Amino acid sequence: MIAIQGPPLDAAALLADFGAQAAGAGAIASFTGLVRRENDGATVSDLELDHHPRLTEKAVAAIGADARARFGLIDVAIVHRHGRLLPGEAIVFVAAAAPHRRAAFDAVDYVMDRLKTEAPFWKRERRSDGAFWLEARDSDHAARRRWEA
Amino acid sequence: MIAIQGPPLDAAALLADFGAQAAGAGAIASFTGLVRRENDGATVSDLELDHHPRLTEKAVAAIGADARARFGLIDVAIVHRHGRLLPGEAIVFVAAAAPHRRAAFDAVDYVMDRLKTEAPFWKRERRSDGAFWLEARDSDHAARRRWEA
Amino acid sequence: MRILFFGRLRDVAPVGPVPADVRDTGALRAWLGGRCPELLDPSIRVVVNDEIIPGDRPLDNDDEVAFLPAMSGG
Amino acid sequence: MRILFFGRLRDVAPVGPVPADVRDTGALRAWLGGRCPELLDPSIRVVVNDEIIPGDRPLDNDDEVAFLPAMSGG
Repeated sequence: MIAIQGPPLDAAALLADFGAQAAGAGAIASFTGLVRRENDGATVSDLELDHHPRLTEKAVAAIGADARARFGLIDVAIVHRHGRLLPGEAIVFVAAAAPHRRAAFDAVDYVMDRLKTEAPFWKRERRSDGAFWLEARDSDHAARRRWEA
Repeated sequence: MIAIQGPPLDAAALLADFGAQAAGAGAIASFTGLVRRENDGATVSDLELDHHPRLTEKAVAAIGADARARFGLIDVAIVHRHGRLLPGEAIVFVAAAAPHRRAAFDAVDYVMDRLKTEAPFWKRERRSDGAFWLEARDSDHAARRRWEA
Repeated sequence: MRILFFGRLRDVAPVGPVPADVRDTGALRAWLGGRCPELLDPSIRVVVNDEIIPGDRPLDNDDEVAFLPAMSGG
Repeated sequence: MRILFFGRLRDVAPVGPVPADVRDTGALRAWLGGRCPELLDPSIRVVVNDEIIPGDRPLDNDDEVAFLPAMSGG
């Protein structure tokens, strides 16, 4: 399941659906990214997630297909929010089902690294000290490079 | 939350509870281990999970406490089944909440490696070709050693 | 021609009609960059009709051109 | 003295009264191992009253001794 959507993004409900369909899997790994309440010591009031409707869906679907092929997954889910999010709300849910745990762990890790560096989303965090567009950090790019070669 | 329990183990419900309590987390990683339908080409009919009631709970709680300290977690959950399980049923659910994704991913990975090699559980798989006690594989011990030193 | 800006470019990008002699992505970027130097940053990707264009490409009146700054999903 | 076996040891472990002169974990393991050599495998851990005993330890009548083969949770 690949979706770019508005609210609500209910990670537990998505995991329930995903698990019900992943027949034969021995391992399901998941990741939920949430809007933090604080960043750099400032209080976060909200996060605005800009995206390019068609291009973003295409890019996210390609990341899912790559993960499925690379790790021999039984199934993969990537559900990503757009729009305005409040602290504590889920930004993204990723799940991978595989026969064994290593493939499931690595697939979710890989999808997150690619989303952070290559998926057409732009985040503006409104905080007590101003509004800031967030960009992928050096650590995100370094993490992404682990999967090359 | 640390629990060694009989049925049902509902991973999605556990993730819902875990997420509701992990205030301030930016990242929640989870893992669900399931009884496979096939192993070595044989059909699995059920899995019997033997444990030592008090020692197992103590060992699992220690693994959770180690993960929490080592990765600076906001919270950790380990819920493990005992008794008789059917194919598709969840054996174990692990979740970790942290400010950032790396700590959450690593913590779940670490907990699984320790459960596989050190937690007092014993598994007998009943399959179309006989009943077999499963032991940790060489790859499980190798994975466990990644966290040493 | 429809021109779209994303992320932080929404806040800074120029508005107004594009001159008729701007007929490819290179010329468009140069013209826009004269009003908003941020658009000349090599990390900014140019997308025409949902396809990322690494080099230059002719533009028609019914093309949609999008300028994408560095991405950060997840 | 209560003796418990776990995992695959449940299927093979000897049943029957332990002789009165078996008064520590080493002697118990040796006596049981004479009837079931699998219990002499060094990977098997001996637990007395919920505590893993790496070496030898005296045993009382009200102790609970458990024999644990290689573990495999998760």
